[in-house]
Amino acid sequence: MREMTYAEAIREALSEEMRRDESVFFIGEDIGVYGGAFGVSKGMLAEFGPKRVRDTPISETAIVGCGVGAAMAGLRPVVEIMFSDFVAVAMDQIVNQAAKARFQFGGQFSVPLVIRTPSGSGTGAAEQHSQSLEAWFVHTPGIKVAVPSTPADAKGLLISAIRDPNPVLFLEQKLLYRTKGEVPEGDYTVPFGQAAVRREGRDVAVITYGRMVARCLEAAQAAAAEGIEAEVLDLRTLAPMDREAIIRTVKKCGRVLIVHEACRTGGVGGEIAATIADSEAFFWLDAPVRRLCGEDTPIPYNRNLEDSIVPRVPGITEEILRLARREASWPRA
Amino acid sequence: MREMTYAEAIREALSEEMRRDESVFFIGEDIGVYGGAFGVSKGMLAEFGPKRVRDTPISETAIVGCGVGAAMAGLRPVVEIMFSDFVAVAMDQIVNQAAKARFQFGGQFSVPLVIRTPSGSGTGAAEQHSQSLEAWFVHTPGIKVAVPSTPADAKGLLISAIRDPNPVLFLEQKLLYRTKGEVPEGDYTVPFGQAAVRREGRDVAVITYGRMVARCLEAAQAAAAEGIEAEVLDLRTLAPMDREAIIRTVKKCGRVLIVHEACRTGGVGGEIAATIADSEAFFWLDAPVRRLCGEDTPIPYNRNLEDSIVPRVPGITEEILRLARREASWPRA
Amino acid sequence: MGVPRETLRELYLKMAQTRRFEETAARLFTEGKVHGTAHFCIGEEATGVGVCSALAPEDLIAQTHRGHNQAIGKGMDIRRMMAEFLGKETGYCRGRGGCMHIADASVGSLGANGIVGGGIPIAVGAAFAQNYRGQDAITVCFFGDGAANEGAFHEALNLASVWKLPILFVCVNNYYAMSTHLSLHMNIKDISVRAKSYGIPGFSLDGNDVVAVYTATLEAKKRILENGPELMVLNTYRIMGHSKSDPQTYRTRDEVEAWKKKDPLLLFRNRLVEAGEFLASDLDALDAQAARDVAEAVEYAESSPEPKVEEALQDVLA
Amino acid sequence: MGVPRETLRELYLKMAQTRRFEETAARLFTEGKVHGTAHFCIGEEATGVGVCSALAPEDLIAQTHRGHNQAIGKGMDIRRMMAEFLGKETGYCRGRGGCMHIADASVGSLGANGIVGGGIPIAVGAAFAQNYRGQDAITVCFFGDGAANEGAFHEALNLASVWKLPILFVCVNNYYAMSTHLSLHMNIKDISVRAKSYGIPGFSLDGNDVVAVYTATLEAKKRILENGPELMVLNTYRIMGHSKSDPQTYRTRDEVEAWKKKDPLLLFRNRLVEAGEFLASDLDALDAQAARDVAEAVEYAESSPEPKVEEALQDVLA
Ligand SMILES: Cc1ncc(C[n+]2csc(CCOP(=O)(O)OP(=O)(O)O)c2C)c(N)n1
Ligand SMILES: Cc1ncc(C[n+]2csc(CCOP(=O)(O)OP(=O)(O)O)c2C)c(N)n1
Ligand SMILES: [Mg+2]
Ligand SMILES: [Mg+2]
Repeated sequence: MREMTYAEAIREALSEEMRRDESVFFIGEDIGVYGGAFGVSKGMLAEFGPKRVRDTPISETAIVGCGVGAAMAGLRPVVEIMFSDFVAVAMDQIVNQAAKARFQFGGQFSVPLVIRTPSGSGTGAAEQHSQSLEAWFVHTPGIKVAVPSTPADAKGLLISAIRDPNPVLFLEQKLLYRTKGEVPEGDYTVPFGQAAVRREGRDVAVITYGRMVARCLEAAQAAAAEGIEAEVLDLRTLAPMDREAIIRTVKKCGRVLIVHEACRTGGVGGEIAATIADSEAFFWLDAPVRRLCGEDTPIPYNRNLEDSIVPRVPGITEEILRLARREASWPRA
Repeated sequence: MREMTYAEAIREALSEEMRRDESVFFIGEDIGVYGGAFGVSKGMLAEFGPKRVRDTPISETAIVGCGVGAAMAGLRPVVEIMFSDFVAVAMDQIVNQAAKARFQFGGQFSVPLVIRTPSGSGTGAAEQHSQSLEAWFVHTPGIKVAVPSTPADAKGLLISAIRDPNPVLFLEQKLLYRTKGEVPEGDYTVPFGQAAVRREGRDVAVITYGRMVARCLEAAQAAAAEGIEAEVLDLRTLAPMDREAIIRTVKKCGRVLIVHEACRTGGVGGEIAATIADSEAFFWLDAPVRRLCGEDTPIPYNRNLEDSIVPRVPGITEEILRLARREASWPRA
Repeated sequence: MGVPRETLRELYLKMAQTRRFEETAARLFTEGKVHGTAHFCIGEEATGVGVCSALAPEDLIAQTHRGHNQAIGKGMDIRRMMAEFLGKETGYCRGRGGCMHIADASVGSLGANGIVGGGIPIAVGAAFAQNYRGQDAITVCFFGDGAANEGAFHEALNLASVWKLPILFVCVNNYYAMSTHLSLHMNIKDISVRAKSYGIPGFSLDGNDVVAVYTATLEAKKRILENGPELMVLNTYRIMGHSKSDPQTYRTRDEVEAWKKKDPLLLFRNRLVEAGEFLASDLDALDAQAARDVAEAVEYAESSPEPKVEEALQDVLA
Repeated sequence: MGVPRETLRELYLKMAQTRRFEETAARLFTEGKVHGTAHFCIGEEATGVGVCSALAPEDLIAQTHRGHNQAIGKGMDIRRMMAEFLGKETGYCRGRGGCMHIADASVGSLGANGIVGGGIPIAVGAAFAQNYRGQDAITVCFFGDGAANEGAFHEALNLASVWKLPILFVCVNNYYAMSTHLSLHMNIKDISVRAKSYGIPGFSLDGNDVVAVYTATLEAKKRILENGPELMVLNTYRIMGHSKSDPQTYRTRDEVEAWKKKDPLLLFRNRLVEAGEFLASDLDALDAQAARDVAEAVEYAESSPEPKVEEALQDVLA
């Protein structure tokens, strides 16, 4: 199969959908000639013209709102928010408008809107350009959330998102844009709400998503060298969340490590842990449910500091091994 | 001791602090002559004058931003957001500015800002005026979150909040405004991060906060009639969260029910469950960790629908009893 | 008056219906039949009715929380409005939204919004869609004087101006944002000057003159289809409190009384009679019809079923 | 030029320092010594330097992401700026913020903001504090042409106008928001007309003329302390790319070359020499001093310690 980057896969998905469906259009800041801050839409203006690929003023509320209104009026907008941190500027349009419109109008409208936005730390862009904010939206009924971890998923999930009649927050992983992977040609979808077992194992279930998937796989590899077989589950979408897959892997392994980049407290890891702790899987647990997450801090600029606050391969490996060896020491608080 | 309402207690706290400290001022929409949408600030304009109690235009971003800037410049602003749903309109100022300023400027500034806002459903105000959004901010390092459940706590926590050098989101419980309770006179504080055991018990630990505390106490009462003694823990502040108290009550009771009004998925209940499941308390658990929360839906207008989606006393009682009697059936997902 | 007699009749009837609808709704409140809140536009009927009556079915509107006149103006069904007000399954939002969120896709209403200013960017999106499809239609976006201070207003007008979208921004200036007088929330007197920030036409007119409003909208629509957005400010007054629980301590009785003399329905009636377009008895008949329509709506609403609790979680997602 | 010789000297030196600072920073990037991004104001030095040099120590400023000129103008220490750029513990933000977030409480800088427009309401709050305390001081709020389309801009200017706060809003119009030309993000040519929406004075001037900027600020400050906010638009041009990774496909080389002829540093130099205020050799000496200052700053920064990883979680809360 062809190899392409995560960014290229996104561009391909969006372009294919725009070719297929005249009602799909794309707006955002500097997505035209500039091709987007991360180059995702390079060349799209040339292909689709300024009617369908349109630069906006710096007005995130209006950008998302324009998407909501166009969606309610029957189009299929894809809007880009340049960094996911800026969803805060458009928060009302996302949570009070897009996510509520269908319900509050008694089902009269649907809002087939996709908000694409790069998420995560690791680029030295500091506090206001590095957050992982998925938890806010997982807690918002009426909007779906996707966090693709591979180029193939990026394409398949984006196609699903565009065809979905609901608003979707599509959190692209900044640091994955240039990673390569095999991507099927043409029209295929990756369904929402279906996690993927990225590595089979039996000793420890590692539940993760987004850019942490690769780190968890690496850690699982390292643990395997020590005779411990970790299973790595990639959730792929967080809303809906594949709770069955979570329960399945926990029942299989009996020990579980949850890993995400977003800061720990109030993060999606809590939802995963609660899902486990309030399910039949609870009875299969051989050990407490561990979370290894970003620290509860804004993201600093300095590279060493920045690196230090997000889970890394050695730390993940260590947690896997400690869980497997029943060595974990459980903090009081 | 004197009895007063929750709203009066808040007004007293704010007024006393304004009398004590000239650097405290209060701005928001219709807080002056009108006295605030819920009457909390009635009479304050007359006492403090328009310099210190100031009506604003409908501009939530500017209101919070004005608070951030004034706090950075050394004042102690208290700002009111008329309904907590509107924090979405000011989200950038809250999470990207107020919560980040100290860290991103290397500790040069502090941001002693209090954002007071009424939260919760039950008034027939529907989707955009009824949300419980605390989880977003519990997941935001750099801001504290208080959810007082009694008039005495409302006063003591608000005084703490105003004196705190950090931004505080003070989530008032709309439906508690008119409830009465004993409130100490004068100057006292309720510290952040200290949960309160509202009822001692040994069979089931009920962990909750805000307006659900009263419902949990009622349910505990009902359970007691059946011979089951539930302990009810009121977290009082969610950031910081009193994890020690959580672990303590779980170790004591072995069974745990988490109750909140906010919708379940991604809610603070997940953080509580994860705290338990990843602590020594795990080893004391006799049963899975149950959550009884608001349903994952926007809040509907119709009274019956609205009532039906938030935990109620009979449902809480039933959960306590089922937990105590090991009757709980654990859903697959 | 330069407007066909049939149109004058329609304008009068819709205004009378709006008035009667709200008076009745207010009574239902007092009778404790309503859980929730409502915002009445009594005194402002000429704005929504005048504007919306000038529109075609394919034109869209984004309403405000104070929008019964807008809804009736655009042709919404009073029965389903009343049913929504009472939270019934037959209501426009199946009882989920209440009157702060009535919408009717079938007549081109994108719905009322509970977030002040929240509907303005959405209206821009709807106008984008009309433009994108090459439709010969416009979107009308209503909002209040208070809403014109939200960031959403600014971003939306700017975006519409850059893209020359077919949208008429209608600011219903009733001089108050809740309790806050215009002079305390803006440092300008004429809101229409804000159009200059976007290089688009802006104008103010008497929002209590339904014929002027109707005519101005017709003309604006023509220009907008050619040249892009405009901002129309309709100066009017809210006679009732802001919402059901408003002590109205922020304004004088005299001020309210003075505006009551400019009651748009009364002014219109007098003018129609004076101009010889209608007999007073013709208008009485229209008033009676409005009363019948609303009474029927109440009956419909009251006899309609409550939403089923088992269906509470429907429509969160499509 | 109507400005004391010592002030002219200061203006020139600060502009030269800014220029040298950024040229050096750009080189450090190329050498791979910097992780992150930076936004350079080469070509715009006269704006921040001209404005801030007219301020008193107790005046406050809110900076933009493109604000080295603002920082140096207000008297920040180049060594600590460079240290921050390199992410060192001795930097203004202890390496936590980077150059997008430099701040210096000691000279009255409330910091640069990574959220376009995010600093505008904060500046209003600072001006509120000055006013509240009865201080004889103003706040200057910098933002770009692109930022003037954010809702925060609108809300902040409106609030400041209603409360007559002592604030000077300075729009640094370099005609681009990243790759998007003014004509694609606004439907107006002169941004200062936006002042009319708030009933405050608005005016535009040549942002490449440091003396004009300096003088205009001095005068504005006097008026502002009397009458409240003003909007000053400084028209200028960004010579470098938007940030370190800008292919600059959105503008022509000719356009850039034309603006290079209006280089504010060069213009100022020529004018100073022509007016006989300084000899070219005097200015050469100032250039050399700027170069020395920056070289010293680099040395300081490079020899400064990295932040300690064990201290990564400090300062999240006070
Ligand atoms: C974002 C937001 N802020 C505040 C409110 C509360 N609120 C509802 S209506 C209103 C006044 C609106 O004034 P205006 O726009 O002039 O409309 P009017 O009520 O006068 O028709 C306020 C403050 C809200 N619903 N949404
Ligand atoms: C809210 C927000 N939206 C978008 C960005 C990305 N961004 C950073 S600078 C910039 C351009 C800003 O343009 P302008 O205000 O004119 O300032 P300039 O860069 O020209 O100095 C953009 C789009 C951001 N940082 N914050
Ligand atoms: Mg109004
Ligand atoms: Mg610019």
